[in-house]
Formats: sequence, structure tokens, C-alpha cells
Amino acid sequence: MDDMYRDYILDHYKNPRNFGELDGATHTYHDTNPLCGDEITMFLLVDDHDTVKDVRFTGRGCAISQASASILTEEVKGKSLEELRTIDREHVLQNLGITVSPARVKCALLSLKALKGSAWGLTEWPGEQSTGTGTA
Amino acid sequence: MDDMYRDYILDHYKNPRNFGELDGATHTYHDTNPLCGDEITMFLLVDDHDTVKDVRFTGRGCAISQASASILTEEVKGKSLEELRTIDREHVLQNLGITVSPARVKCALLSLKALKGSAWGLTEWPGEQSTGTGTA
Amino acid sequence: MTSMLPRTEVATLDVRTIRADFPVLSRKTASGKTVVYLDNAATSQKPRQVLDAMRTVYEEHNANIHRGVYEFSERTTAAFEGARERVARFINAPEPREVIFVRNATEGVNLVAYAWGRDNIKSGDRIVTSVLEHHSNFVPWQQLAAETGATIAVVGIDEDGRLDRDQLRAELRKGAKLLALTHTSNGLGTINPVREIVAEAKASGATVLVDAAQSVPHLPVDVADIGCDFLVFSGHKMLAPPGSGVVWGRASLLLKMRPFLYGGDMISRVAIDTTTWNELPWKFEAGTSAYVDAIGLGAAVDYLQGVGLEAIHRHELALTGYLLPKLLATDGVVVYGPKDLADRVGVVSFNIEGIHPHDVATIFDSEGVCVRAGHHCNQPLMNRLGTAATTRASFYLYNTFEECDALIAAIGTAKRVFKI
Amino acid sequence: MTSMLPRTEVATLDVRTIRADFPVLSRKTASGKTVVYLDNAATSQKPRQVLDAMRTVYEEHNANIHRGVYEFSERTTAAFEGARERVARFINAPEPREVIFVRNATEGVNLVAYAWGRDNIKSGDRIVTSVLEHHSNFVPWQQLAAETGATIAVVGIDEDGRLDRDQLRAELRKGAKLLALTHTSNGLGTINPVREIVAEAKASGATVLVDAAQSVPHLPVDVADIGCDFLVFSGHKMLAPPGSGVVWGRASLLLKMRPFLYGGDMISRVAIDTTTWNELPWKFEAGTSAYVDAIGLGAAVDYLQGVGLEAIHRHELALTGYLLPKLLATDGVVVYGPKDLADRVGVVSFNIEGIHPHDVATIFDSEGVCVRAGHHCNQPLMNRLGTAATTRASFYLYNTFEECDALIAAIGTAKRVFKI
Ligand SMILES: Cc1ncc(COP(=O)(O)O)c(C=O)c1O
Ligand SMILES: Cc1ncc(COP(=O)(O)O)c(C=O)c1O
Repeated sequence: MDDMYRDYILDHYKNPRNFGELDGATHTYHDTNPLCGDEITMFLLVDDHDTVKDVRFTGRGCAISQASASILTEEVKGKSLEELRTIDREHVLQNLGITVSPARVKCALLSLKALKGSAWGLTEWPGEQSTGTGTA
Repeated sequence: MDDMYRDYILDHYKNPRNFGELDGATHTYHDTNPLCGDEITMFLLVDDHDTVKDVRFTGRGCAISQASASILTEEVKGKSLEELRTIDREHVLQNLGITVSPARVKCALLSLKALKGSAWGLTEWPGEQSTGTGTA
Repeated sequence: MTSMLPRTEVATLDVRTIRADFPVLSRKTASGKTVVYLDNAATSQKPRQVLDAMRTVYEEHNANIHRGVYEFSERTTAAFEGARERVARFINAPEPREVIFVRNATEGVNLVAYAWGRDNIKSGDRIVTSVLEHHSNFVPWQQLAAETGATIAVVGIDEDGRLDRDQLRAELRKGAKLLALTHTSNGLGTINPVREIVAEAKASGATVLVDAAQSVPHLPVDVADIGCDFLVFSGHKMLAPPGSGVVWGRASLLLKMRPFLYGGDMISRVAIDTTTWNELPWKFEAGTSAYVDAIGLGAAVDYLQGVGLEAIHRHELALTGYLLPKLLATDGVVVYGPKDLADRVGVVSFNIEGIHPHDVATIFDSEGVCVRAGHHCNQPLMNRLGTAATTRASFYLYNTFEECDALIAAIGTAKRVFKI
Repeated sequence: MTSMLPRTEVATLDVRTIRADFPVLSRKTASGKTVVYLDNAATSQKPRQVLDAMRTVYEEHNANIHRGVYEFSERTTAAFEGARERVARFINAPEPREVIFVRNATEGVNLVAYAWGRDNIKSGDRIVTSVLEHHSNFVPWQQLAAETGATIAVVGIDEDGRLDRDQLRAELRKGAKLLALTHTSNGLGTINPVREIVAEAKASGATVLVDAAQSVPHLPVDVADIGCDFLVFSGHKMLAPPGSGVVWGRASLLLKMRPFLYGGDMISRVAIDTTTWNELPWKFEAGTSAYVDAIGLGAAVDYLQGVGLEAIHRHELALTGYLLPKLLATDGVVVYGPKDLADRVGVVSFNIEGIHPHDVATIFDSEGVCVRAGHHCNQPLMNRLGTAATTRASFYLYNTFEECDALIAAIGTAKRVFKI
């Protein structure tokens, strides 16, 4: 268990970075994990040059989903929408730095799904139907 | 097998008694065995004293269903409707005089069902929904 | 905790012998711990007796049922129809033909919604249900209401998770076409007094469906005594395989209903332009039934009756009575549902403050303790409780007091990991 | 009999080894005869490998799927979803999420009729089907037509039991919303050239459902190659347990369809007033799936692929090529269906003049020979053939030439008993 609940994971969970709503967000997307009710809303402020000037998230859920969201937002700021495309499942799981059991992978990836949803309306989310709602 | 296909069964099958339509029948009932498509139509001519003056049947099907119908008609003629009530499953199976395997019981009883249907519209057929059609 | 039972009172149930019938209960998890299976409300484990009954069909006389004239088919048909008779007796159904085999409770509710609901629920009609319902006894009615223009009323609960009987009465007074109510709650363990409630509902003219998915496995259930019109449950929660489920319905209603699924075996006669239906129960069993699963359910009923449903219920209450005070005495633990044992079955929902149920379940798993974390297909209830999810432990006849201790110990582990 | 195969050509299939995997095949009937199981079109027997795969779940890691956070649930979920992937590969489905587990082919057709049909078939629309259809691929459409005011056209057959392609083309030219067609006939063994037919139907704008209940177990079936929109089949006819069945559908259609059964597991979010659905395939799998049966189907697919579908088909044709001439040469025997092996699978329907099929089957049973007698859920076909019933022998990979001989001998017995 110490494998999964490392100190930095618990720190991100208890003190999430970039947490809260983002006034003036240009892109938002809300998604849930139907299995457990975890929720993430991603807010992006994207400028005219397609660069993410600011990012925030709100949500509730388990340590894995919330820490994953917190870590992801840290990485996103300052990137172009194009660069966001390169962030995939493997990348997120690796960045999380822990081994996530199969049932928890959805938790770990919920924030990525919300991010992709906010950036492109989930067309980048292969093999899965949209279950969230957003504006962009 | 000789247990089941005795000579008199085969004789009733090949030379059914009281076979054919009955002009002027007062009661008729048609039923099928949904499992195999066996069919029996029973025709009764009942007089004002509720006595069965004449009986006929038509049908197609296996030796058991047709022989059973033939044997049953022989018994019915001259009986009152009230007396018909006493003819039940056990009676018919016993009258048939052979051991019928479970899957074939429905064949053996189809004619009884048609008889009861013609006499009382199947209210006497416990535990089973009407699947046939008749007039009385 | 007025009716708490002392631990010794359950010596009647020989749990050690029972456990020997369930090979899976002695398995170890990857972490090397012997499994502590406390997720029985999700599904139960299966005893040898059930598995052997099924294997016997496959190895001795397997054949498709009903339509075969040969011995193997007759034997398999007899086993299948024998299972129906056992199930009918088990729930005291007036007639075996009222027992329809379906996949699970969910299909059972949908069968009633499609085959009874579409002809009997009209625009403006009212369907009454409760916030305790599993999604399977809520979404079909919600969708039927949306399709027909009926309205749906959802009766609430009090702080202890007990149904608001006054609200229910008020809803019934307004006139309800259907009451769809769970017997016992899979989220909180609440027992609804269905006998009384059904009497009130029937008096007001409503048709009543009881979701017995969580009661038939754990309590004596008697449809004649309850007085409802339909009752559904799932075999997999009562020692039988997934794939076996039952909808019981009054013959008088089933006879009038249109069929649900159309196809082989449910017909009497098919012509190009018109078809007539088979007799009950087969009218509602289209295509090849999951007949081995149903035979497994028959064997499960035998097993449960051998142990005794009263004894099983008492045993589970004893476990609950042992666990609840320990949970309530644990710092940071919130327990949902009735605290009085008289109102509940052995389903215990709780949360540990500061730890999401998913994380709780993951940490429990590392200790071999299997519990459910999530909304338990009870989202309306979770909203009512003001939480997205709970951790749920649920008992069955093979659980032990030591397993309760393992759960309490795992809470300690979770708090240590989360530094709480 | 142009493409009859010589008996020696099937040495590739090691039937003796295969039979050792099926314990039931060495059982004796009450009459003391070793069973000769020739009712495979009704249901197949199951090999040890399938039974063991199922027992392993129950004894090693049984738990409910999808919603469990603990190891047993994860293992069971992986086995279940792994079965889906196997099935998808087996029929060459573009994506595993297009494979929906249902109870049987019958439920599969009904799923499409309810979830696609009710939104896509309107008054005046035309549904085309054939006289070869099993009731399960006929009655759902007949009832949908009756409910919606659509019309149903039933394409006929020629004297050899082959589909009337000209009539089918004429029907398609009139404009059809749906073509519902069987791949191979369970009554006659006819193979419909579905690839060509589907191309014609699609060109005319029809949606196409293929009933593959009798083809997937016996022939290589490739949904991408066939080009249909929906395809259904039953696990129990292909070495898997009853309770496992599949409807495959194009993702583009499945995504647009409303759900069929409502309840647990098929939802994304449930609120009192509105519900959103889960992703594919789970949107169509409400409640607890028959997950062990599905895992059994995965193991059956492995077994069938290990033997090879081409080899199985060749073996069954060899048996058919051996039996047919003997039947045709027997006095008083009428054989139905194609005489050319190129057009058929190993399903042989016949009658003995003067003996009803029920009596035939009863007498065969006394010799240990299990065949089906009746209308085979094919009443429109029986009417077309001018008979109420036939006797049907149907082969699978474990059948032998000796078993064909036993059938021929049993015909002699039947004639002796009936003094013909
Ligand atoms: C061609 C065909 N379609 C459909 C079915 C129905 O299969 P099931 O009873 O498994 O639903 C059968 C089985 O008899 C069949 O042969
Ligand atoms: C109260 C209740 N109703 C219905 C169901 C649905 O059961 P199944 O998934 O077997 O259809 C469940 C199972 O979780 C339940 O607990």
C-alpha cells in the first residue's frame, strides 16, 4: 500500500494544486467516473495563440483521482493545445509514479479525460463515448 | 419399445375410431401441442339431457396422441357431460395401458384437453392457460 | 442498539462446516492474506453442492430442455422444472407457473416494466417508489414514466434510513398505479415492513412490485404473506450462479400480460401473420433458458433451506450487532442506516472521514478484506445522504466474528496509511 | 451430391481425442446404450476445458464484476472482459465494445427489435425476412410490425430449401428498412450466401441483422466480411453454457440506440429526473451479467479455435456426406433440404413415411440415439414443406461415422416396431 499511497500522492490529495473554479475560463469540461461517483471539472484559459494561460480543476473523489488531477494541472500550464495532444494515458500513469491496480486506472485517468474533453470535446478519447458535458 | 408401441396402440393409430368431422356438432374444440405441432379437434353432439350422443375427432400427430384420442372417443359416447368430468389425466393414461415417457405425456393428454375444452371451455384444465379455440 | 444479540446466541449455525463447502473462502490474495469476503450484497460465493449440481448436468445428461423427446432432454427438463418448483415453494408461491426464470433481478423489473407497464401505465398515472431503490428498481420506472407521460414520486427516508411511511401514505392517497419498492436496502440494510406497506398500497388500488434481491437470500420471504403482485430477485446473491434470477407474478396478472421477449419456446403456434403464446411460465421464457444456472438456483435453495433462513438471518444480525458498536466507537467513522438491529439486515455502510471509499477498499484489499466502495447503484440515496460513495460490508452465512475483527483492523491500517 | 467428401479426408480432426474432453459422450442411457448425441443444433455438449474455466472462477476468485475495487473482482472482471475480446476476435469484430453479452440469440434479436426497431421502424416501413427463420428471428419482427404498422415480407425457398434470391431482390427493390436473415437454417442446414445478400441489401439501403446461431458454432464467421449491421448467436450451441449469448452490432448504430434493459451497471449517472448511460458495451448490459457463462464462452472460443473452424466444418460435411446417401437410399425416408454439400451444414432433416417424428425420436432414444423431432421452432418452414414436423440429426466436431451408422440402424428398428 505504501507503494500506492506515497507521501507526494497524499500531499497532492490533501493540498491539491490549481484547485477551484477559473473565472473567465475559455474551455470547461465536467466528467464523472460512473463506477464511484468521482467528479472532475477542468477549466482552461486558452489565449489567441492556443496557449494554456491558466488551468484549474474542481472535483471530489478518491486520492488517486484528485492527486492525478492536481499533478496534471501542474504540467499543463504554459503548454499549447497542440502540446496537450501528446499527453496520453501512459504519460499520465507514469507521471503519477505509482502502480495503479486495474480497477483504479479509471480514477487515475479521469482528469486526463476531463482535460481532453475541455480541449477538444473528447474526440481524442479513443474507444469511449462521451459521458461528460462541456463548453468550448 | 414394445412396451409403448403395443399392437392395439398401433391399430388405433392406423385405424382410428370415430375419426372425421361431425356435422351438427354442438361442441367443438381445437388444440395443439406447441412442442410438436400435434393437433386434435374434438366434436361433440350433446342432446338436451346433456348426454353425448355422438363424438368424432380429427387431427394429425404421433401414434400416442392419435391412439389416445381414438381410445378416448370410444369411452365418451353415451356418457353425460357430468360423467365426463370424472375422466382425468390418470384415467386417460391408465386407459392407454402403456408407460408414457415424460416428454410424451402431453401427446397422450392432448385429446383429453380437447375433450374438456369442447365440454366446458377448458375451465376443467387446471394449471394451464387455454391455447386452443372452440365453440360451445 | 436495543435488540443486539450476544455473540453466543448463534451457536446454532455451524459456520466452520459451512465454510468447508466454499472452496473460495480459503484462498489467499496476492498479498498473501486469506480472503475476508464481505461483499455479499454484490454477489455471494457458491458452495460445492451448487457447483456439483451444475456439473452433473453437463457431465451426465446435458440436452436442451422442453423440446427433446429423448431421455437426456427429459432428465434435464425435469431438473429445470424441479428447480422452478423448489423456488416456488421457497417463496411460498401459490403455483410454480408463477415463477419465471430470468437473468437477474434487473431483467425481472424490466420484464414487468415492458410487459405490464407499457399496457397499464398511461399519461398522468403515478408511479411511487423510494429513495432507497437500487437503480434496477428505479431507472426502468423513470424511463417508463418518461415514455408514457406518467409521473414518478420518490418517497424519502428519515435520518436513520427508514422509509418515510407518512410520505408514502400521502403519495398513495393521491392515487398510485404502481408501487415499486425494495424489501431491504442494499445501501443501508434497512428492512421495509413490506407486509404492512403492501396492504396499504393494495387498499389504495396500486399494483405492487417488491424488489427482494437483498431479502430472499437472507430472510424467510413469503409472497403470499407479503401480498404483493410481483417480486424479483437474483440467484447470484443467494449461492446460485449469475445468470439465474426470478420474477414471481400473480398468475391472474401474468395471464393478462403481453409477452416480453419473443421467439422459440414461448409460442404455441406461429403463422406468417399471427402468433399465439405458450402457457405460463414459458410464455415469458423465450429462447433457450439458462437452464443449468436455474438448476444451480434450485440446488442453492436446497442448501439455504438445509441451513435455515431464520438461522441465517440471526447469524448475520449477530455479526452486525458485533460490528456496529465497534464501528461506532472508531474515531472518524460515520455509519449510515438503522442502528437498531430490528430494522435491518447484515449490510453495513460507513465512511472514514478524510479517506474516500475507493481508497479504503484498496487498502482493505491489501489486507485481504473485500468490501464494496462506491454508490452501490444507489445514486439517489447517496445524494440524500450527502455523500458520493460509501464503504459497504455485507454478510452472509459463512462470515465470522474474526472477519469483523479483520475489517476493524483494516480501518486502522487505512488511517495509518492516510496519516489520520 | 456433387461436392461429397470421401470419408478419409477428415483424418485432420482427431475425434477420439476430442471425445475424451466430453465426459457426457461416454454415458449410457437407461436402456444401457451409449449415448449417440445428434441434437447439436438444439444445444452442444461442453468440454472439460470450458467447465474447468468456469469452476476456476467460482473456486478461485469469484466476485461481482466492474464495481469491485479488490483483487478478486478485478480478476473476475479481467476474465469477463477477456472473454469479450476473444469473442470479438473470433468473429472479427472491429472493436470489443461492439460485443454485447446477452442470454442467447433470442434475447439478441429482441434487444435489436426493442432498442433499434422501436425507433427506426415506422408505419408503412417494410421488414424483409425469410421462411427459413427460426421463430426467434421471426416473431420479434412480426410483433414489431404489428405494433408499428410496418409490413413484413417473407422470402420463400426452392424445392431444395435454398433461398429464393430473385424474390429477395424484388423485395429489396420495393425498399426495405430491415433485412433479418438467418445465416444457416436450423431446419434444413441450408447456408445462405450472406456476404452477397448483405451487399445487395445494403445497396438498397436496408439495415441487416444476421442470425448466426447455427453458423458461428460450425463455420468461420467474419462480421466485417459479411458486412451486416447486427449479428446474433448463442453460446450454448458452441460448447459454452446456456446463459451466454452475443449480439454484435456496429458501434455507429449501437451508440445511437436507446438502451434495452435499464438498471445497475448500464448507467453513468442517475438522478431523480434524468439518467445518462454508460459507455458501450455496458450501456446494453443492465444488472449483474451472467459473467461466468460469458467466461465459459471465452473458453469455448479458445477450444474451437484450437481445433479450427474450417476443420470442424469439413468434418461435419464429411459426416453429412456419409449419412445423406444412406438416408436417401432407405425405403420410405424423405430428406429435406439441399442435397449438394456445398450449400449446407451438418443438419439433416428427414421423415420416415408412416411414423410421426415423435415416435421416431422415442424409438431412437431406446437405441441411445438422440435426435430432435418437431417443428424446430420453424413452423412457417414446416408449413412450406407441407409437414407438421421432421426428425432432425445435427452434427458437431465430436460426432463419428459410427454414430451415423447407429442412426441408420435405428431407422430399421423404428420401421420394425411400426411394422412398416
Ligand atoms: C437459427 C437459429 N436462430 C435462433 C435460435 C435461438 O437460439 P436460442 O434458443 O439459444 O436463443 C436457434 C436455436 O435453436 C437457431 O437455430
Ligand atoms: C436491492 C437490489 N435490487 C436489485 C439489484 C440488481 O441485481 P442484479 O444486478 O442481479 O440484477 C441489486 C443488486 O445489486 C440489489 O441490491
